Amino acid sequence: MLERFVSLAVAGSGGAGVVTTGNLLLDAAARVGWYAYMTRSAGPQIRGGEAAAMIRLGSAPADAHDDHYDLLVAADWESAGRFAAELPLGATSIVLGDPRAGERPPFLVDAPARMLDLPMTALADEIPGGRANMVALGAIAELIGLPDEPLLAAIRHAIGAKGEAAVEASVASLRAGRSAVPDIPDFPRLEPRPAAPGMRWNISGNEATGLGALRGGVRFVAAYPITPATEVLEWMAHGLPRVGGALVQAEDELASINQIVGASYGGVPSLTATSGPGLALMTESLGLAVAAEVPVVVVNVMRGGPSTGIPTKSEQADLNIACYGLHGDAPHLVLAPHSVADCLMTTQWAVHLAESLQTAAIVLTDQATGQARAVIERPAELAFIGQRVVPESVAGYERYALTVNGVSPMAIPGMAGGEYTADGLEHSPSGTPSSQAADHQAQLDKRLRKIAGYNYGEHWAEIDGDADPDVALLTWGSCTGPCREAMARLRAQGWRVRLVAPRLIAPALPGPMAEALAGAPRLLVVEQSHGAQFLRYLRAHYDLPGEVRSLHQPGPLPVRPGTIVARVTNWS
Amino acid sequence: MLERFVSLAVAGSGGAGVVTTGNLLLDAAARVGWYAYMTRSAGPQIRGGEAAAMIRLGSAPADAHDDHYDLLVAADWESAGRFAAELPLGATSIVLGDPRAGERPPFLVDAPARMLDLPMTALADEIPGGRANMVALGAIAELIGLPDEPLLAAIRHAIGAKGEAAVEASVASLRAGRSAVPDIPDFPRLEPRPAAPGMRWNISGNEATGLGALRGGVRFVAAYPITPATEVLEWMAHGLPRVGGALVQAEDELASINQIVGASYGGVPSLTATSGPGLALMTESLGLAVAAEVPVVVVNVMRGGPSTGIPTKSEQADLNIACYGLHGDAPHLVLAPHSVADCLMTTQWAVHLAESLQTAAIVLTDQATGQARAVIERPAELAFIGQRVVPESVAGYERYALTVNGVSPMAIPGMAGGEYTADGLEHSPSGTPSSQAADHQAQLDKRLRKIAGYNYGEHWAEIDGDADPDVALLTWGSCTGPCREAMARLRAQGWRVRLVAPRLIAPALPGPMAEALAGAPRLLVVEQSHGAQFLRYLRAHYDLPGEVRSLHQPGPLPVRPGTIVARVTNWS
Amino acid sequence: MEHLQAMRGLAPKDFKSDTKPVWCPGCGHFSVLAAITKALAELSLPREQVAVVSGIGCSSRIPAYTSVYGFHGVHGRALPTATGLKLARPDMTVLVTGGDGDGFSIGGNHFLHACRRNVDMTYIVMDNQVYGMTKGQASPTTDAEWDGSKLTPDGPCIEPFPPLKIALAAGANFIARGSSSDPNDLARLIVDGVRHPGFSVIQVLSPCVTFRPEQKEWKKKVRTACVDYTDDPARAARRLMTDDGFNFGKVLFKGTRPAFVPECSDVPCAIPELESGFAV
Amino acid sequence: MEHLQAMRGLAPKDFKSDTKPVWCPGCGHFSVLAAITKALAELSLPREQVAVVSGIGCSSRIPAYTSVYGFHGVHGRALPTATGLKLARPDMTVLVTGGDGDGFSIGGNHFLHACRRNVDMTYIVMDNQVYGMTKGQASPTTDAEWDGSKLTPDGPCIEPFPPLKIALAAGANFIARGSSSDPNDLARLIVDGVRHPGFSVIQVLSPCVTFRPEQKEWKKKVRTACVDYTDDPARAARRLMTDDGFNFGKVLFKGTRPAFVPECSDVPCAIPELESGFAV
Ligand SMILES: Cc1ncc(C[n+]2csc(CCOP(=O)(O)OP(=O)(O)O)c2C)c(N)n1
Ligand SMILES: Cc1ncc(C[n+]2csc(CCOP(=O)(O)OP(=O)(O)O)c2C)c(N)n1
Ligand code: SF4
Ligand code: SF4
Ligand SMILES: [Mg+2]
Ligand SMILES: [Mg+2]
Repeated sequence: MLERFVSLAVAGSGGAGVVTTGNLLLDAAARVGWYAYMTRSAGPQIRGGEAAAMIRLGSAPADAHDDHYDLLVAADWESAGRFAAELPLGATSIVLGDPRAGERPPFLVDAPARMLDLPMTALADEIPGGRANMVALGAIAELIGLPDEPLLAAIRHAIGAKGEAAVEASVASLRAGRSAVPDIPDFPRLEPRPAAPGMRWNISGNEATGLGALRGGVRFVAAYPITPATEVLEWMAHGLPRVGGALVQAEDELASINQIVGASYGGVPSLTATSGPGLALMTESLGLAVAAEVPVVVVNVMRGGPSTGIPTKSEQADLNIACYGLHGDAPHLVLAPHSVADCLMTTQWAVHLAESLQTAAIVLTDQATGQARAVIERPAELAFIGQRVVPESVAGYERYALTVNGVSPMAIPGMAGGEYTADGLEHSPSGTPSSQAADHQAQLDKRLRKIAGYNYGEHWAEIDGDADPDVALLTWGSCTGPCREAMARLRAQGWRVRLVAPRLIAPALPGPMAEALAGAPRLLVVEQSHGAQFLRYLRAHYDLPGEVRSLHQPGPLPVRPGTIVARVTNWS
Repeated sequence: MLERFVSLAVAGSGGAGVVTTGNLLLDAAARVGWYAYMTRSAGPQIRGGEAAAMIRLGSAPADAHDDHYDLLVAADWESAGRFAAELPLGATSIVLGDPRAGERPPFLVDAPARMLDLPMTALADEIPGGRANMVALGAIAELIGLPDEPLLAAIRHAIGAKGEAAVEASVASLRAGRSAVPDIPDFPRLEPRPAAPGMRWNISGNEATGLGALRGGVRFVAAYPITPATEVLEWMAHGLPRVGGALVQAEDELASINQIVGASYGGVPSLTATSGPGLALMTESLGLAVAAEVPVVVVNVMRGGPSTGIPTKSEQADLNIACYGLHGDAPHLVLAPHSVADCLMTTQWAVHLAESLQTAAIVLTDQATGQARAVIERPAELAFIGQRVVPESVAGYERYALTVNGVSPMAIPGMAGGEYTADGLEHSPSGTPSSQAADHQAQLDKRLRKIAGYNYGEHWAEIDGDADPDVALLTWGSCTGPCREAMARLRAQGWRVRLVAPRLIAPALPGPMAEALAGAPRLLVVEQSHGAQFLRYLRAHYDLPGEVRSLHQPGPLPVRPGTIVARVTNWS
Repeated sequence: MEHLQAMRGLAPKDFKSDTKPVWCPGCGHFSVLAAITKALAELSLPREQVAVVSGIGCSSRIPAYTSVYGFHGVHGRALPTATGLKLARPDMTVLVTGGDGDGFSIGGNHFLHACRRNVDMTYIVMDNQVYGMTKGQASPTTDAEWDGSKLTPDGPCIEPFPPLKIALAAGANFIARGSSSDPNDLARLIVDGVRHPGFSVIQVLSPCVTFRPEQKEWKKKVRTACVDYTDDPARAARRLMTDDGFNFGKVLFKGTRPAFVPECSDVPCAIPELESGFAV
Repeated sequence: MEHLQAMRGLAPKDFKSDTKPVWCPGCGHFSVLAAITKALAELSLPREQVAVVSGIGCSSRIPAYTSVYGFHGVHGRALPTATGLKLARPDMTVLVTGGDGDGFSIGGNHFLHACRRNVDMTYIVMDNQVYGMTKGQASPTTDAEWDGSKLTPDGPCIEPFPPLKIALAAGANFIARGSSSDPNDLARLIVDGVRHPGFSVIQVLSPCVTFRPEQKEWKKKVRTACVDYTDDPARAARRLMTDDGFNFGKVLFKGTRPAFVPECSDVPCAIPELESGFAV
């Protein structure tokens, strides 16, 4: 493999500037044509508690962390210790600690890593306005081969407004860090690459989701804040009014889902974003959207459950409620992006599908992807713009007409002659309430038909790897990145591997799935849930070929590529 | 088979006394030692619209309607016509119509039935205070062999308070009906049987549910009215205060579920009852009950869905939301009674299990069973009384201690030294919020273990029929009655058949299920849903043996025994 | 009046659909429907520019009985649905219809926040102090002693909820009471409400003849309010304090708070302009 | 005062748990916690007879920081949870704690109905005019112009919600305002609220120093109210009309409506007695 990666983590207390360090690294990395993936972790304190930034830089895009970190920079031991489980170290890992921080802490005593001193605070103290985190940044830059110029540009971009003195103090701190770090010949270094300006984006999953919605045509959002979905909304609150749309903060999730149903009934593509507890409050009205055939999109950024669970950390355990949480027979769409960049494409596609099929679409992302920040290739334009079938003529118009493909033309308020009443009560084709078995059957058939019979094309899944595999990895969402990496490692060991990650979770597409899995004698289903929700969903809806095994692990720790590799190589 | 049954339907407009006729028949039937099963249907009008009573009387209990009605009594044709799809007639069926009602209506023109005149209104007009529905009742009684005496007792019980004149007018009407009906030699007649007083109960499914809850120990109910669950609550509002409990009408379902969570946290077994839309509003807080380990029981009386759907009619389409509707990994209990009488046993067991396992239990009944009224054998006492494990000592008490069976002793407010905070946030064994992966894993394991590892004994399913079957019928809830009848018919034709109807839907019990289905080369899964929800649930959680076929049909028409027989005999 | 309307355009009957109401004979909601169609005719609105939005209940069935755009949503959520519609489609005239259960019990939070948010729409609540649709349970406006429900056989034992007082406290800017016994008068109030910029609340006494037959007497008890509206909340509050609930036909309070309109650029930019923020 | 309490039994510190609050240094909620523990000591209640119930929010974390029975439920549902507990266990003393978002936004309907239902419990709402826990969005009590949130960058543009006016209109019978700047005073109000039979609402001005740093100035703005409570709702309403939101330390309104207690037989019968109704 020609691509190179380096993994590093920075941990410290609230004031230590950990996140600033991470952001500067990402910005600088983008400027030298690298790619990056960064997640963050924080303690339970609302503000001022400990924080860690976990960063992977590479010559190619990465959608997952490695099994361990090449470098851990600890501003103090206590803060770093809080994240011990999240910061696995390997035999070649380097830990840079401030000698002022005292004794090596218990969690590092048995760690295989190499411990080195970096007098961050002492060096910073020597510089007027100097900062320890900038010293650390300099040390990191030196180790990984990041030149001065992009770092300076990043610093200027971030704090230029504070004046030249602040910039200079930072630069001096950087340089002090560079000189203080010993030469470690075997440390992984990356080569700068020529990068055309603007061809790299620095974007978070939640921002990409918001942008995808806008690109898909969403012009109305109503929502109630909830971690970790709020950034989707914050970005849209900034973006929507600029493109002629609006965002409303609602009194609760019951209001937000019904506001978007009302707005969409009015012809305006609409969306809300929430997380597990909020989604639970929305399912009644999602059923209304399905029955009354009003397109809506709900982005659910998953966090640890059940109940309030672990609000700031990631898990993939809302698959059940997303697929099955509506009462009655209520077929709808469930989609899941598999990376930060894919949040854009999948959300845009979700809007397109919801509008085309006049139904509810749930987009499942998670805290790991939503709050991750990545340096990615500038995304291409996509042709998915929400489009509703409207009546060509209103003569004898019937809102819920029994069409062949199940999609009934939808009159938009303001359209003379199209007046009808949208209804969550079962109805006849005209929309008049009906409790007749025949009407019920006809409308149930129609609502299923339009979704099950639609041609979703190639986008339904990411499929990659070998044609005649020894094993197929079947996964979804943020486990796709680790699976992709596991696949690469397995192939490097001589295995033939296929990766299948459906972007469209519901409806199930038995034909394409059978084709995607054809010839795989072994199938490993990989997911981040305690209850193996994805495996059970697959069993319910697909005939899975070959020997099926499950790797399911709850949050908040990510599923690591090495764990997947081990499960495949120790098949049982 | 020695048991005999007769099926009859009475239809008329709002004022025609259709339901009174049905109720009197049931009461009288009980008095001669018969069993009965009655469902009702009404038009969309809130009051005063058309109504139909569908009744099956027999020498043995019946939990389902037959394929067609032996007798249809129509007070007028228009009303009867509204129920055409619900009132199938066979070649030997009799239709009694009032000659004053005019022409035989379209839906009967092609019907195979025999049409007879019964001048109900004319005969009633001749009697001072006479009533056409009593004339009809007399005619029915004459046809099916129901003697005068129990009918008189039933009438006296129902309207005795109105005075002797009213009773006499009814009796005279009855007699007029008896004499007006022609002799139909091949009409199915039942023999009166000696019946000890009090050994037959006349009870509805919803009442049985309420009684089961009381027997299980429920002493607090909070609820919001919704069709068709309201009668559960009405009966409890009457019963609970008498046994020292209380029922509170809440402002909405969010309030009712949280009120019962609060009451149960206080140590009092608590329940609410609702239907689909209400259940959807409760799932967030059901997740809280699971995570905080507070026992609660939610009875969900299913109606046609999705959304508001068909609120007055039956369907089995809330299985998905009941099993999967909670966000995060939230294992809980789902139970389903399979008959009117079983509502008592299953609800009582649900309370027992919820209390023993400190979790949420959802009891799924449906409109058909809940609003059906049946004459049944007096139910036995059962030993299931809600019982919580409380701490034996409070020294070093930890609310969420990691016990072997997963059940942690629960301190009840008022218990000194047991003070703890119940929490929907993930927590350590002591209950302190924790976002550590290890705590999350331990508590997820514990909450799963207590439910998956419990010994549910024999009650988990109704299992009946042949040891070495040609085919097994796997069904649930109100489809059990039709399946049981289909089994009887198939066995009469020489088939070897087994019936398996789990009362415990979640958790799945792979061992007992494998045993129950062992040896069946063919498996027919029978359910009343459009999306084959039960089949998919089974596929997800069980390895189903043999050739699996699905008979899934949405509501509101019941699944008829003949349809099941036909599916088995025309296997494909 | 009808003649004049006919000259201008549509007559009240043109705003009625062909769907037969499921209501009990004598139900007050019939008159409310008549008042709404009269008001729409009076306002000379084109059918396609009007939407009637509701939740669930007997009263919430109204949309299907009109010939304008209608939305029959879920129980308690009429106001947010209507809010979304109006904010996304400010050109539409939005009426919201419902009952005391839908609006003040399960929908109470949205009622509070609609009064506060002040989106330009007209909310007509048919108050019959009972849940008609579910066959007669106590609602938030039911008397504490009413023992007609099997769910609360000794009465709800809770003081009734004063909807107009709450509306005033929550910041509603147009508060009125009508009665189904006088649909012409009610039509006038609705016209006034629709013309008022912002959120208008009209409580309508509309008897449930089936589950509250004693409400048939209401037509004897109601009286036309003798004073016209005030724009002083303190005075309105005093009036509501002494109100017995049977004064109708007049607007009680009208304020001047501007209607809520979300921020939105008049000259929308193209999406790539927004995207430039992500480029490094 | 503490000395006296210690003689009687438990001191305030005995009502504190060992769990370290997640709050930001300087958060007003610390004082509210102190006031609650002081009040419990003053009331000389045994720990096991007290339960503190909450929803979700920074303020809603309080139960875990006390040493009594606690319930940390879901967002917005503290009041129904507490209602169920109190009705099922009338012997328990029930406090409810939460924030302006939890109580007035998502929980608004329960707030209305709790005021109306009048179950004997004490509701302490820490009002910081912001959603602290979710990092600073506008709450129902936030000023229309506050532009500190990325979700409403031009301000919520909606008039703030007046919680005590709503409480009064909805029928609350004990209405008071406290401030985290004076925990002793607040403790006194809480004691008074707990002793009041029925539902007591105490709004507490409790600054969010992180997302509303300007609220640090509140301690300069607040003033002890100069008049004591009235039992006349009309007078209370007038006072609230002219109130600027910074008068604290006094009960504003106390009514005499009896607390809600559900019907329940003192001499419970056996279940078979009920069953006899089914036998034919
Ligand atoms: C979530 C939910 N809960 C309960 C119901 C049942 N339900 C339907 S209408 C209604 C009350 C209607 O009362 P109101 O709004 O006063 O209207 P009315 O029928 O009196 O006109 C209830 C409780 C429902 N449809 N949905
Ligand atoms: C159903 C649901 N929606 C949203 C959230 C996210 N959330 C948690 S706390 C909170 C607001 C808290 O504000 P407030 O009650 O004022 O408490 P504060 O933090 O200001 O003390 C929100 C929106 C949630 N936990 N659950
Ligand atoms: S039940 Fe009452 S509210 Fe409903 S239609 Fe009949 S009279 Fe009207
Ligand atoms: S965010 Fe605000 S309310 Fe929350 S702990 Fe910090 S200061 Fe207090
Ligand atoms: Mg009503
Ligand atoms: Mg707050």
